[in-house]
Amino acid sequence: MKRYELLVVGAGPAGLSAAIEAARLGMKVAVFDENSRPGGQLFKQIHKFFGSKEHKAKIRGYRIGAELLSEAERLGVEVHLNAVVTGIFEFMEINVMENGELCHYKGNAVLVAAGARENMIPFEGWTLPGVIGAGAAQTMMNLHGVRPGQRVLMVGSGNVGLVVSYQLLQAGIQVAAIIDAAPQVGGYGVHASKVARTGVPFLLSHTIIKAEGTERVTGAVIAKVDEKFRPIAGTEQHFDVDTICMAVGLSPMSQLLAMAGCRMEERRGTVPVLNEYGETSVAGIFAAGDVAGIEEASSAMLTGRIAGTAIARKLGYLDEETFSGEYQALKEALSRLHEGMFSPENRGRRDLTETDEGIPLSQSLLKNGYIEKEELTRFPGVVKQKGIHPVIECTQNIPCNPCQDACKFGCIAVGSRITKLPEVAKDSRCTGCGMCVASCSGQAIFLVNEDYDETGASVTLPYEFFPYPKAGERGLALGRDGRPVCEAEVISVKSSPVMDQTALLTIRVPKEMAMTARFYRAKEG
Amino acid sequence: MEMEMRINEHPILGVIEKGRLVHFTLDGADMEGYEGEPIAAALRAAGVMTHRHTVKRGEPRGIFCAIGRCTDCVMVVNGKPNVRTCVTPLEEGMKVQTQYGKTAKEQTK
Amino acid sequence: MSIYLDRSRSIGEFVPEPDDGLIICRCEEITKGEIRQAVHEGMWTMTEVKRFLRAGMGLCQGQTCGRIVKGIIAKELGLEAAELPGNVDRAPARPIELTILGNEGEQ
Amino acid sequence: MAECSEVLIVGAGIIGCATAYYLAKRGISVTVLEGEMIGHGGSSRNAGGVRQSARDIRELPLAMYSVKHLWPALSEELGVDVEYHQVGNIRLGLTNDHMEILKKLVENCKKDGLDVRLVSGEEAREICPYMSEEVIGASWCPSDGNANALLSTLGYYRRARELGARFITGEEVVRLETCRGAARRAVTKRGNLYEAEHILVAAGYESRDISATLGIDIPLIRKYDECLVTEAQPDYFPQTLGTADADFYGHQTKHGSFVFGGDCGFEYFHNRRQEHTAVTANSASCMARNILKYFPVLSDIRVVRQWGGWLDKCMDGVPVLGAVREIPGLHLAAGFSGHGFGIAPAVALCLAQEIAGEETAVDLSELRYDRFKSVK
Repeated sequence: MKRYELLVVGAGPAGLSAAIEAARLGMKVAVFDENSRPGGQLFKQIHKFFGSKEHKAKIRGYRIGAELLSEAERLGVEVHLNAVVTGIFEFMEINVMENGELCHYKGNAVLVAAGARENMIPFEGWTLPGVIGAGAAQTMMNLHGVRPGQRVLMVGSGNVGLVVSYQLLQAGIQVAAIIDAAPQVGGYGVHASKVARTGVPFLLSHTIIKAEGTERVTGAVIAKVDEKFRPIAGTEQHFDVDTICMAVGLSPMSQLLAMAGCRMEERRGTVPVLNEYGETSVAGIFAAGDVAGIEEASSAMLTGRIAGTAIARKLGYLDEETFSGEYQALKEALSRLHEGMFSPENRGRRDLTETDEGIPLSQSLLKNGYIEKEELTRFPGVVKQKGIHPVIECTQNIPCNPCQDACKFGCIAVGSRITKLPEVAKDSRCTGCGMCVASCSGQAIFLVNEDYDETGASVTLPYEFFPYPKAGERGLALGRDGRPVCEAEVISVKSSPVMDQTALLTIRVPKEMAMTARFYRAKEG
Repeated sequence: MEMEMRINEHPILGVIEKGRLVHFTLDGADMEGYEGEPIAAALRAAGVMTHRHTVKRGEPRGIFCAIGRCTDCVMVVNGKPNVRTCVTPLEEGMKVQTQYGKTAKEQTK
Repeated sequence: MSIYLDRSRSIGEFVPEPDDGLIICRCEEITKGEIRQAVHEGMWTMTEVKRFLRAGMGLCQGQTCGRIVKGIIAKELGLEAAELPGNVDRAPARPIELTILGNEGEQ
Repeated sequence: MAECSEVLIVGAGIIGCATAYYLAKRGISVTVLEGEMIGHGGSSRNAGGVRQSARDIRELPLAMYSVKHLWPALSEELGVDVEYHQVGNIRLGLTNDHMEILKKLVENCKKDGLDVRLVSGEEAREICPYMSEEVIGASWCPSDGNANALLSTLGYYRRARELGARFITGEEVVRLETCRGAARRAVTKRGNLYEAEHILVAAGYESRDISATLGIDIPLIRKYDECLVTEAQPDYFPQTLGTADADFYGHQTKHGSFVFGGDCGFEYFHNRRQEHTAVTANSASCMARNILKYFPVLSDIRVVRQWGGWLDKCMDGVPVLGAVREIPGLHLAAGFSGHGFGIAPAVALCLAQEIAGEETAVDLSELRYDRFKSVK
């Protein structure tokens, strides 16, 4: 029997992070993943991460995946790919199907970091080809470079629905609408806004009732729902789409833990009962990441590191004192992610009306996916100033602070509590470098210069679509709702490695449109 | 008009790496795809959406989860039924068949 | 995990619903109506419904429909889904060919 | 306050459910208590063989009665397709030693008038063309067959419930008590009391601990057994398979999946720390190799599920059935030793008849509890 100190199931953010910690402390570690590429969901996540430096903020998910992988390999972690763990058995034995064999491995500890799977809701026609999970769309386009469809209806406005909608747009696919049965956008407002300003309508309190077609999806019918989520007759609306993407939540893929005899509980899916270090009721079996409760990759990395460190202590690779120091630091980093209105405790709450600072939330953001201009001025990132300056349309308490680090001139302050809304200094010494624009994971920072010339203002916005517009080109400026508001002239398109694929598109619009124009669209033809 | 389903250049990912071009057949017809990509990806790129027809109702099914969980996308590959095409890498000369119930139309038992 | 269930408790008559024809278990093509009917015939746990109808017993082993089936049974019984025990998870976590299963590496 | 009925059955396996059905049909009030759920134990953890061949002569009449009088009409009677198919049982041999074993089994059963015979390898392959050339002979019993164990158990339950039998699951019996010398009460883990004139213990291997609370010690031990199920396949062969070496058994179901069971040698010796019924790391692999020895054609077929469970192995290999003379009102049905499913209909019918004071369809006298004596 091949025996290791630690066997890790799943080479995603949690599994790799745990493996790295354990290997760093001298443990012999093997990681198994059923996919041909490691990294779990990280390689599909092409957006920049939230959080702060310690959470790898503003780095794109797939780059984090590559970093973790090379770190694991450097430390001698054995990463087995195309290796399907078929079961966890008594005495910490796992069976792995790899290379045409069923191999048995034993560990002195086992960490299950198997991630999550997508939930689905049934509706008429949901078995037709063309109805797919949002994760499926992500896999198809970001891993395999194949478009899942041409025109998509997105069902679900949580972060997955929002992020995948944006990725569909980036892949050159039309998004007909984002719908959600809930009365409010579920995900981050900034994710919603970057989709809404491209012209994608948000239809809250709407549900999918039918996928049309006989051989494949040819359309979708949605309807308004009442407060009990029942469709209201007569409110049906048809969309011409060839794809319906379902982003209605995730469930932990915790079967292996249940199979291993770990005590499970129902907490938004079946999850293992864990102690503070991620150990299950079966001594020596740990769990980390989404399999232990749905969060996101940033917390998965931390729960993975906590488990890896705790396993090292348990097996004699880390003394009590060092462990307790490292554990405290990791736990604090995790709790910094768990603050604010999107904290795990607040999940699903619809009764929050104001930010931590006591500022009333934008109701338009929650209902339409974008902020109304009139609501903006009450937020600390939005100041009126002479000359070029940042306008930060960040209005919810999201754990994130790269903007603060991005500005070398101290124009932007978040403070030590990273869920605080960013503040723009009253008399900022903004040079218009645009680093804040490129660093904002939510793409919520714009540079505005209302004194660009006699009659015009310049607006610099983050731009992640191909083809890039060309300087001098004339097109349309779109408002936050994605509707054309005026003509715009492209002044410049800047991109540099440090901006990591977020181009800075600067357009000139009439002065009075400086606080209205937030996206650019080339003229047809 | 069918849009090109392959993403040739992506604003974030740049040029997406592919294996070499290989040939395979779908129900006897010649097809092309890239070695190592899932069979399902090659089929989707070629505009094929129906992978099988179900046992009881004969209804069409295609890609659903794309990560090997749901088993909706199974087809008969090289004579073997129930192959999850979303996680099975494409190889030169593969014989892929639409699955009807438990087999391809021509029995492959 | 087991839950006290007196199978003589009245859960009312089976009343057809407009969406009874919806496929719930995609693998075995089991409808919502069939599941609801099975509950009224006494199948009060996920395992019993599964064994009676094959819902969740197909190629994917209930990975997609498990949650939905549980919700339907719970609703029919007037319980919260979380009160009902889920399906029992067993090896193999993914389908495995007999020939590979029999070909054990170093034991 | 105790809840009362005429009969109390401990265990909602196929025996408990079927006996409840035959009692309810007679208008007798019955309550069935089950610690887990309907069909939790061996009733849902077997490969569904309905076999007369290779049975101990003491239980053969129960098997033959079931096959002749009960299985054929069961689907109709219960209103549930129990997938009973009388397609024959073929028991395979690879070596001359195997053939010796088969010869003895055949002779034994012939005594009771069962049509079972030895066939050559070629004849065996005519019956089942997918078999390996390695098979040199087999025993063949055309009147044997198989059924769906899950649907049979649930079918009995469903019909019994419809007829008014009361089933309570999640209600584990921990103790039986007597009143004036007769078995009368069951106490559950939740502290509930149930009373009846007759108490039938049909709780698989747990029957031993439960009966022991009345000073009745059934000589049975538990043995761990595993099965595997494959993906649905086109029809290969319908027969129930077994081997002289007892290294695997099973059949292809109506659904198309194969259900196979088999041993790996550790069955009596698993050190199972946890009480959950998760499978072991090795049994299925061993089974897979055994299956492929006889049926290499199945190599690429995928296993989608394994399951395991405890069977109640009785000292002399046949069950303990019927009324216990020393305690009036106590009835037993335990120790089926891994071959209880096929005889369940007749066993349940006889138990119900005995409780109802009728003459039993099959004589149970050789299977009663008081048969055990020191023999060495």
